[in-house]
Amino acid sequence: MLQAPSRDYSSVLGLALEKAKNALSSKGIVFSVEEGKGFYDIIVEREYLVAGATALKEAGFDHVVSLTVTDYPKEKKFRLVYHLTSYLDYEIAGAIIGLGVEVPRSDRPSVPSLTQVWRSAEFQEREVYEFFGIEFEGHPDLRPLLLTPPVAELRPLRKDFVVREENIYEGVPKSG
Amino acid sequence: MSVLDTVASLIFYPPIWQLLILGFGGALVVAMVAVWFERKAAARVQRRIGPYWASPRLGGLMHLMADMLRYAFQQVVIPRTVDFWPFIAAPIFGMALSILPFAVTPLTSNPNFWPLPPALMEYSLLVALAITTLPPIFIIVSGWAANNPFTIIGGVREAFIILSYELIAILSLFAPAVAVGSLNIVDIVQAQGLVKWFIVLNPLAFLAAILAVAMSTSAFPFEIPESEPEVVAGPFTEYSGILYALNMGGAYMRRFVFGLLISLMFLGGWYPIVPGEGFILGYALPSLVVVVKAVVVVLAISFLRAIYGRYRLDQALDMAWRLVLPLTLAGILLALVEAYLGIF
Amino acid sequence: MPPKVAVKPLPKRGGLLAGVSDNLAALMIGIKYFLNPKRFSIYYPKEYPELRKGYRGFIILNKQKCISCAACARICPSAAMKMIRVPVPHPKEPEKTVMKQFPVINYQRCIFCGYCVDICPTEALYHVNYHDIVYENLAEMFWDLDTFQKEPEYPTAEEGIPVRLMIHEEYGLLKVPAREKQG
Amino acid sequence: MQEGKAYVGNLDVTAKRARDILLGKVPLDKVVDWATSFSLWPVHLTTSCCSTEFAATFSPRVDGEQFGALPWVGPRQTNLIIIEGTVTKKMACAVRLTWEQMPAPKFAIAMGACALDGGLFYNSYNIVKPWQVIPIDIYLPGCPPRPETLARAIVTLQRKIRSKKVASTWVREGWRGDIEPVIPKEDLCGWAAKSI
Amino acid sequence: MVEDVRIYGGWKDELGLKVVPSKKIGKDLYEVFIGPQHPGSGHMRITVRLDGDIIVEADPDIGYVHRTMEKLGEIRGWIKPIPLFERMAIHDACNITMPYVLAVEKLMGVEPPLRAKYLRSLLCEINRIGAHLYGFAIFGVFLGHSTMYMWAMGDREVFIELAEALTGARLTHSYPLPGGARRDIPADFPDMARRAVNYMRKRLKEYEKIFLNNPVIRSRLEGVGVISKGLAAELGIVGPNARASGIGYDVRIVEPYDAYPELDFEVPVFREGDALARTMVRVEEIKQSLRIIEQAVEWLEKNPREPIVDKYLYGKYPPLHKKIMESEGRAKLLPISAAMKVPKGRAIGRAETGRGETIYYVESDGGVNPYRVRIVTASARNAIAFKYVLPGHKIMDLPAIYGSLDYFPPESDR
Repeated sequence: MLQAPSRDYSSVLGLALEKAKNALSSKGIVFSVEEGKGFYDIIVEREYLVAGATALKEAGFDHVVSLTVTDYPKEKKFRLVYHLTSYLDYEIAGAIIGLGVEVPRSDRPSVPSLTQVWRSAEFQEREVYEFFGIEFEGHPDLRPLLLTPPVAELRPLRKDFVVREENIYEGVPKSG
Repeated sequence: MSVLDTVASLIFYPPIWQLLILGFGGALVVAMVAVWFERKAAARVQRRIGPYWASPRLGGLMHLMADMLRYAFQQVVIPRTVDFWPFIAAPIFGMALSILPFAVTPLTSNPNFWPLPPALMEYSLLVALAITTLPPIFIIVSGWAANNPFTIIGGVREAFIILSYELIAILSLFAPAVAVGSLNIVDIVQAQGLVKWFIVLNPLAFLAAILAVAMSTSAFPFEIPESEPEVVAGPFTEYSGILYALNMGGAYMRRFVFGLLISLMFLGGWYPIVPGEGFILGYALPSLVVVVKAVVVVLAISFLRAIYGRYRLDQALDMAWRLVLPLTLAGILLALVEAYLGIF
Repeated sequence: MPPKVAVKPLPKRGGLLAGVSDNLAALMIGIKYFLNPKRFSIYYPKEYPELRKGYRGFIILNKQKCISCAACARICPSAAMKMIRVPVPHPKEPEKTVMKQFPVINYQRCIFCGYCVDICPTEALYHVNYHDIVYENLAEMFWDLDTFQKEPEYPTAEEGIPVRLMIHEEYGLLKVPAREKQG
Repeated sequence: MQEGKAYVGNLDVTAKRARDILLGKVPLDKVVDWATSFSLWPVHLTTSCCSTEFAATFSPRVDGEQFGALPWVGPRQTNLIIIEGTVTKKMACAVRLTWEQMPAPKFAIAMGACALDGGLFYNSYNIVKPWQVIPIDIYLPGCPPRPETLARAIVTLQRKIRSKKVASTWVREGWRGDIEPVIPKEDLCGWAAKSI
Repeated sequence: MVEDVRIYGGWKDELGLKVVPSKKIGKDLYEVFIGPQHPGSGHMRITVRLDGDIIVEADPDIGYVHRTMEKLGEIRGWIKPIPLFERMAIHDACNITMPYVLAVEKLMGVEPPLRAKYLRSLLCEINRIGAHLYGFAIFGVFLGHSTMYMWAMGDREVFIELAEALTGARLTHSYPLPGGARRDIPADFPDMARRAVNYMRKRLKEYEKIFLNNPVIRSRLEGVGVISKGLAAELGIVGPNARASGIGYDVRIVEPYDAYPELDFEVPVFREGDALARTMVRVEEIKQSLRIIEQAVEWLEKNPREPIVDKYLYGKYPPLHKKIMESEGRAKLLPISAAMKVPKGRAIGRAETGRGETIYYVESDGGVNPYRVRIVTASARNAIAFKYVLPGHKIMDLPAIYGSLDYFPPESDR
């Protein structure tokens, strides 16, 4: 099982996508696929998130690599993607498949927590909570992870939190 | 008898004399040299220089003097949460009791220079060992008085360690006494003579004694009460300035005391010098030999820092009870056999 | 040969014999290094390491070559480099002055990444190969145009002799004098 | 001391001289400064990634122990704090508390660009500058500074202590009052009581 | 005193090595804060609750070195974040920036020349050895073995000298660029590298004697902090820590990048999953990295020098730049790279850093700045292990587990 020769990553990724698609369609979940460079994102509706996660976990995606959230203030949404891959299923090991959901940008956005499905998402969900203010329903221990409370209240990774950049003439003491 | 004579006789009363010269003078120097050697030897094994720039010619020995003076003049912070009097008193009493065994240890066979009257000398080993068991109690007291999670855990660890090493230290140092059939240190040294040293005749007890000393003075690999990664500086975490220096010095003094006892009990004491009459031949030269042997023991124990990490607490206790205690008992057995064969 | 995964057994050690021999081996290697430490430590103020030619130390401006393109200030990741406008003599009419912009540097922020040196189209910026200079106040670390053109004073070089650390098969690093002794 | 007269004859002069020696503190000052400068023990507080170069300074290459500097575990026994790079808002409280726990006379070295003006993180929302938190003696440029630079800083600090009599002044006059930290402690540590 | 304590643990172990007790424990727990000013913590804090000597609950409180990399990455163009991201793990500088560079290369559709690929892989392996030796050093301190600290730090200097000769900086090399590398090897580099490799092989045997086979150290490591294969997969443990638990996962194999597909090396895997296995994985990886350095140096020496930047960029070089590239082997940047634009899209770049897989998710909206950079480093993913592995151990096992996980807070906090 461990004798891995150098494999073609794109074919493994294709296989993983097929497997994920099959797992989701067998549960009757509606989804759309978006292609990225080196990965695929499967976007589902909010109510299918937990069911889809359970299906993918059964299909062999055993841990969360990255919980990627992007803020789109113009479209008034957060795009929240759990990027998954597998350690134990050798066939799809290393292929990154994203399970995503789009969250409307309201006062208190919230999504169901997937910590019960993937334990590895626990700290990343805490991180997203403090940086974006997205609440995860059913998370066992939702506190800020990295930031102090006053800073976390600013929700620093949202696009409306602006960090100023200096230009090339700024801040020079007046001298000859 | 005038007042002056009384004062002079008090000052030149051997126990006090020995306590002052060896305890406050000699032991301080020995502690300094031991710390210096520990740092310098570790530095050599670790391929670096060690303390150097304060006195390049002495190899950085003056750095230790600088450390001591710096502690002496530094602010002493006494946190509001500590139990004030035990916090202050524990290091002072600990230090005082650490050097007290010097007052009862004979360093020569010339009765004029014995620290105790000849009648009491019969039990000198017993008295010395009894005193060495006292200072650790003050370490525990200082840990509890400082009232901090780390100091309390450190104090509890110290207590565990005491329980395990005390028996070994006493039994292994009794092995020569059993073989000779006397509790008089002078008799034991005289019995060893020029060649019949107990390091050769009873290596088991010697090994056990060395391990017990390493444990009691928290040398590596048994530096568990002050184990940095969990309990910062153990019982001494809250101490600063001169109080911390007393605590630090106390451990090295205890190591030196045990070194003296080992050099007397196992390494033939003042032999190959046979003490004669007069101050030089009767006291200075033999005691110098004893001290040199003790320093070698202390330095050898200090050298272990460069080789070993530390054991876990339960592993150290396990080792003490399961490995070293049988070793000690075997040493006693060996001593009994030797006594039966009548080697002495 | 492509890379592959190899499962290995963990070397087990146990028993009294191995315990004694391992202890002895550890002691022996300690004593071996105690007797011959093979050390390469630098006795610092009296010796200092001379760095290789390509080392990215302090950055110095050669004003003559500068064409005022501001590329260095724009690439600087920590905004340590700023452009200032100073009057310089007109190239054709010496009595007139024109305003020209030159970079100045703030060593409170500089991270010595060397991007400014690499982006400079005319090689007007260059590195010196030393780095160990310390300051007692922050204001000194902002270099104006005059300071930026001079190589900084190097107090270590006045106190000590340069050494070089060579990679050696036996010693790891070997300390050798960087230059022949004079006289 | 003139021949034979010192003890008996001129008691006034002798007493004055003795007082000069004992209370004038001239040699004592020197001893304190000398001892402090050769016994600068940095406290173990790793604020950021310059700690790798701090570690390299106390490794065989530039052995920091040759200056008598021995990295030590707890703040109570030390007298030097080396700010190793960025100080975040979360860490600033720890820096300040550690500084307050150290017994006087004590010194501080700020290491690396992040500790001076923020370095790469000059516009980050989560950093403070160490000189706003504690008084700093020596600043080191670089990101990270070389081990030799930190050794240079230690040497410079030693010379500063000896030439300006920093330690003895501090011992005699108590807390060094000339530098006041910019940010008050409540602002640094206030978040600890807060939760969301 | 804490009331109503949650009990974690109770993970079944496949190999039957350790089962964490999950008994219900009452109120009198002892709370100890390990960090941030603490010799056993580094730049983080673990709140440990003790029942006697046994850790019942461990709560890692990270973020003491959170320096807002993700936010600053969004406002600094495409080249400037390279030195920025490097600061997460400065002793592993090339490795930690590689995934970002790979992701940007994927978005731009450029491919570096083969020589640049070899150079980058060479520096990555030098850094990997440096990172592992640094890990050993810290581990040595945690176990009270100061000699290991000094030896590992001293031998790390050898590889720092190598990296300095190649890049001109001790730690923060800022070496890879999208589509190339910054400097070619100097003339005396191959000899230096070979000597360093031979030296390190000899030293590893001495490490075994004083540290790995030292009975005191072994007794601290064996059977401590066992992470079973199932638990490692569930918690998403990465890198050497996962490979010590029997998971043969390495980015250099699953998604090969740079010159790795052409190099001959092994990825060592152990099944035990305890602290000793995690240590041994690093020792074996150092051996493999030495092999890679040898091969890469040989290739670089054998093959003729060529431009080490992308063809498109090289085509735009003025004559002075070309001359510098030939004479000094130094790749100049062009002023356009200060404000370059990258096509719209999303890309994930990943690489095997010294501590495991690091992932950068880079999203571009076609502008001069990245729209979103999401960074998940190896230490960030390993941080969760403290919460689930520590309970059930003695407090004195904490440094052994911490050190064997080789956790580096600045990398984790980003």
